[in-house]
Amino acid sequence: MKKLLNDPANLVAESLRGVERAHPELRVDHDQRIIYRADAPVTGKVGLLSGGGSGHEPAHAGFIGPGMLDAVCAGEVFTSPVPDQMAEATKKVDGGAGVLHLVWNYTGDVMNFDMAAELAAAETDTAVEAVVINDDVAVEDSLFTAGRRGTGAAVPVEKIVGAAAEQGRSLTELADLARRVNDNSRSMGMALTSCTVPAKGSPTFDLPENEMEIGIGIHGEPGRRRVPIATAREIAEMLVEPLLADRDFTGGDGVLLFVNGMGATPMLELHLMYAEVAALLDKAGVVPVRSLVGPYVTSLDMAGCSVTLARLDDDLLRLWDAPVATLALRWGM
Amino acid sequence: MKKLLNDPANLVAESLRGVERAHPELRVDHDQRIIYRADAPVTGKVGLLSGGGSGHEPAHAGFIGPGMLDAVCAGEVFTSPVPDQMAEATKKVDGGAGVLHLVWNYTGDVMNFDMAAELAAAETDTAVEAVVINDDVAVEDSLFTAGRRGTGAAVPVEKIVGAAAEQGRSLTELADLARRVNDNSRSMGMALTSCTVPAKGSPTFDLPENEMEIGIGIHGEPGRRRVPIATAREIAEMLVEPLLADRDFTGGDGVLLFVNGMGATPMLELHLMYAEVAALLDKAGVVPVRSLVGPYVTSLDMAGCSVTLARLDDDLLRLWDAPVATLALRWGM
Amino acid sequence: MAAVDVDGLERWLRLFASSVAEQQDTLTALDAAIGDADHGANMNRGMTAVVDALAATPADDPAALLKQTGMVLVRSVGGASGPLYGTFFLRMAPATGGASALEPEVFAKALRAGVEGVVSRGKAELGDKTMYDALAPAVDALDAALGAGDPLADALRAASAAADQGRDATIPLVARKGRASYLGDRSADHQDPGATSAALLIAAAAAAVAEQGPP
Amino acid sequence: MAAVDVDGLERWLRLFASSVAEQQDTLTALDAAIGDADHGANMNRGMTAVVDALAATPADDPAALLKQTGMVLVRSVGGASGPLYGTFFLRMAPATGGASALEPEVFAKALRAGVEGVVSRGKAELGDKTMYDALAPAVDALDAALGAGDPLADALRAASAAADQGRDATIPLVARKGRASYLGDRSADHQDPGATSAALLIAAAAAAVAEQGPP
Ligand SMILES: Nc1ncnc2c1ncn2[C@@H]1O[C@H](COP(=O)(O)OP(=O)(O)O)[C@@H](O)[C@H]1O
Ligand SMILES: Nc1ncnc2c1ncn2[C@@H]1O[C@H](COP(=O)(O)OP(=O)(O)O)[C@@H](O)[C@H]1O
Ligand SMILES: [Mg+2]
Ligand SMILES: [Mg+2]
Ligand SMILES: [Mg+2]
Ligand SMILES: [Mg+2]
Repeated sequence: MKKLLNDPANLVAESLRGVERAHPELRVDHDQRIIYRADAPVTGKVGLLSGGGSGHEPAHAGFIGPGMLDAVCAGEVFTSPVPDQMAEATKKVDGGAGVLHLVWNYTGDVMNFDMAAELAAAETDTAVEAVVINDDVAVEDSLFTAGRRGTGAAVPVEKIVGAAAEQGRSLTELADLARRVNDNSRSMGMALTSCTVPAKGSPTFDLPENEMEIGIGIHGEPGRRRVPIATAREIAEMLVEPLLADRDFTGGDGVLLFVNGMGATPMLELHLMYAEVAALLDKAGVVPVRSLVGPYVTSLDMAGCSVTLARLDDDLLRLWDAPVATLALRWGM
Repeated sequence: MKKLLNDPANLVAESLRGVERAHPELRVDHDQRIIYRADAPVTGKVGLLSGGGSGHEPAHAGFIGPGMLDAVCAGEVFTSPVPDQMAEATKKVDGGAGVLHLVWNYTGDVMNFDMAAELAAAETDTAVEAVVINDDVAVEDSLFTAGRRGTGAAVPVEKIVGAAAEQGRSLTELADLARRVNDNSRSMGMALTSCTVPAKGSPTFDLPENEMEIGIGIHGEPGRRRVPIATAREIAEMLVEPLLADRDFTGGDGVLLFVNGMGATPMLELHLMYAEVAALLDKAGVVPVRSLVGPYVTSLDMAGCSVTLARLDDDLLRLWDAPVATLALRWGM
Repeated sequence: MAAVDVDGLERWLRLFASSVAEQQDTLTALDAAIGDADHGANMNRGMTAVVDALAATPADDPAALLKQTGMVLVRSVGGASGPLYGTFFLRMAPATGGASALEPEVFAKALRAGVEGVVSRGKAELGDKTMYDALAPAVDALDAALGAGDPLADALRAASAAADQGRDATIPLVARKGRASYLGDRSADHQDPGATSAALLIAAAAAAVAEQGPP
Repeated sequence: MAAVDVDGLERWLRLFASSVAEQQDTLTALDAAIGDADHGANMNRGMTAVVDALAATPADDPAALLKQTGMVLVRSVGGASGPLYGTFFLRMAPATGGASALEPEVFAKALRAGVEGVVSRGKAELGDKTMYDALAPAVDALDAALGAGDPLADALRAASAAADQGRDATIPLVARKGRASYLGDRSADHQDPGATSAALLIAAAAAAVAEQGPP
């Protein structure tokens, strides 16, 4: 294993020291591993809280700031944070208008956020709502399973809800909005290589030089199938086809086309993938009106990419375009 | 080789298709491989041109936009672009106040930019000046060699000169300013793994699991020495010590501390490195007043990092803080 | 037949902690195959914290000890296993009825309450390829053996054998809960990591009570 | 002894192009060791473009052909080798004095002008571990052999042998120019990629004139 660290056991804690020092607009509670806006809580604004395992940087801390999240909880690498963290963070961002938990759909995250909400309800009278983000079409959606993973859709959900929260919308409105953006979004990912979890010290799965995984998760979970390595054009088809099969993205509204890097894939390749995906959308009559290209929801040092489509009506488009100032997304301020 | 592409020979061309589609604020001349501001030339403003080989994304195209560069030329992977491109780009960004070439110090880039300036002088009466960026202390500075490489310092040079250009400063003033920022900056890098140049299809150098390279360049050039793998703390020392030995960064002014990822190193590790480097600066009496952490000047899929220090007096600090709207650096607008 | 007192419960937890430490790499390797390669680290972090808490804040009675253990797991583990193992112990606590030593039937009732806690938290059904597939047959076997008049030590040995069987039976299953469910059919032919740690939990209980010996 | 006309120059360029294509991987491997692993791709891209231009826009006289070749290389190669090889041919052109067939002394003079162009562009000195280390001994050997009355074919063979020696002599050197200079002492014990392609250039000239045969 080749990584810039001192001891895998301290990686997250020591990385948070760097986040704190490098970014004075953020605060870090090292005890509870909460990263939050320096100006939290914002009085009268609904507090937006997310988080999850570490190893997906810039998610989650890179999405904190005016126009997006108020705080996130950081777990160990690929391990959901714990209820105490979330309950404490809920207090930190409670500006009197309630707190919305934006939960990426993983069994661990959902259960821990559930327990946090129970704790918060027992300890304070803060109104808490939770919305689960589940956009990954690689996984079949079913009542009898853990359901779809939350992946790339978190970016438009958190950005758009963040903008709406700044406008002063209510907790219920924001929860509805989060569900709407989530419903409007679908993602699908692939890996050329496995990631290496520092505590394990070797790749999670072995992928021969001539094979790749289609339908992977963002925690080094192997994909739905392993296939021979293919060209970017063919890979784009393998990702776009299931997205369009799962939801209609044609019609009046345009889409956000988000080509996400898994961590070790250069921007040179991601832009090439963007062109391939956009060409397929052209053929399908789907119109990308906004773009995002880069490593936003990563899986440590995995090589690969995912594609997220999010349908944006006029309201959502305006909220996407609204000013935001986070480490990962910044414009208009 | 595992990469998202169709044919290595078309990688750069096809990636530029994606850049063009994803970013309407940029224009691409595919024939000449020039990426430029949609509103170029800006009348009355000195045009700022840079560029170099591809494979360093987001450098160079990620630095185009209001408050930074007007255009860049893209070469093949790790190969300087050619004089025709630069001469044509010079015309494209000539708003009547002259054009400044910001040249990263590599033999190929310098010679090609030289020939471009000769071409431009022969064909037009545009005033052209060139400033060479050479900040890499891994390389000894000498009149008898190719001199120091241009690496991370390009980010503060291009950002600060970009801000000054928006203020309407003259070509000569901007060239002086570029030299001043360059003189104020030093960088040093290391690699945990080699990159793989697509046209070659295998790693440029072999690095055993227990070794790393110190003093690498950004084109997969091996470093000055190969040493056993070490902790982040020890690596920070190996990078910071030569920076501080080469130039005094103590005293009244603070510094920009820029921890750059080489492409495949996760933000989790870069933030940890930031903390380690900052701790060493504390001991040395050097005060980081601004920070930049992330993959900005990459070397394809190389794992590793570099550290750049740039001394910022009040004037430079104001220019660093001025609004900028590029793909890679954006704030204030 | 002796009842299980605070010392017995401590012995159980320490034995579980040491087998988790020993098997950490195995648990992680199982999780790498159908999950995210952290189950060993998760369980080890949690049980290390549990053992640390035993020393730091000794509990007076079984209920307090079980509650503390559950809280520590919830606070230190995260992921899916944190809330599940945490809830397991948190739900055991009230089922002890405040006794200072748990008679076999009470211990069995508490274990069943714990397992029901896992179900109410995680909504797993039998055959979903989770820790529940090891826990459910274990508490069934325990009740059956106690009902047949076996002493607790023997009954827990039977429970442990049943847990092992339940764990092994996860191998051919296609996962319907947890991270392994994302793999669809590819989750078959792999042993579930949580069922594996759960079998260690029951084995540790059997060993703890066996050590205690006859009264 | 025949002079070198447009056909002879074309033969030279085509032979050089095919040996570059053949040796592309070797050139890149040499560049990987002390540079950035693109010299083979660079030279092959350039010489492919040169050969394409031969067909697309046939030149009437040596000067035009050499100028066109230089322009194509400058436009298509980039990196260090583009301006250097480009300048080499661009500077050869005027040194032909507009002749439609270059007498041996004129060809030698033109080659020397090309080499001087490389120096004026790249500022290399002998022993800097660059293409100049192969080119300089080649033009010296050529002049010496022609001065001794050897026919051009023989003189170019001697030049080629000298270029090969110069290329081999780069192996122990510590680079002072180009990308290899960044390596400091670690650049020693490696053959310079540019000197290697330059030796192919001179070898191609020798082969092209030898093929031409006696008048
Ligand atoms: N809904 C559930 N009910 C019961 N057990 C579950 C459930 N989801 C997951 N598990 C168990 O948790 C184990 C994985 O735990 P762990 O790897 O620590 O957490 P994570 O999946 O969050 O990384 C699985 O092997 C499975 O036995
Ligand atoms: N200043 C110079 N003068 C002469 N030759 C040089 C000089 N710099 C580099 N070279 C030659 O160029 C070769 C490298 O060419 P190439 O790999 O194509 O370009 P780059 O170094 O830009 O990647 C070196 O092996 C060396 O022979
Ligand atoms: Mg996990
Ligand atoms: Mg090169
Ligand atoms: Mg796991
Ligand atoms: Mg090279």
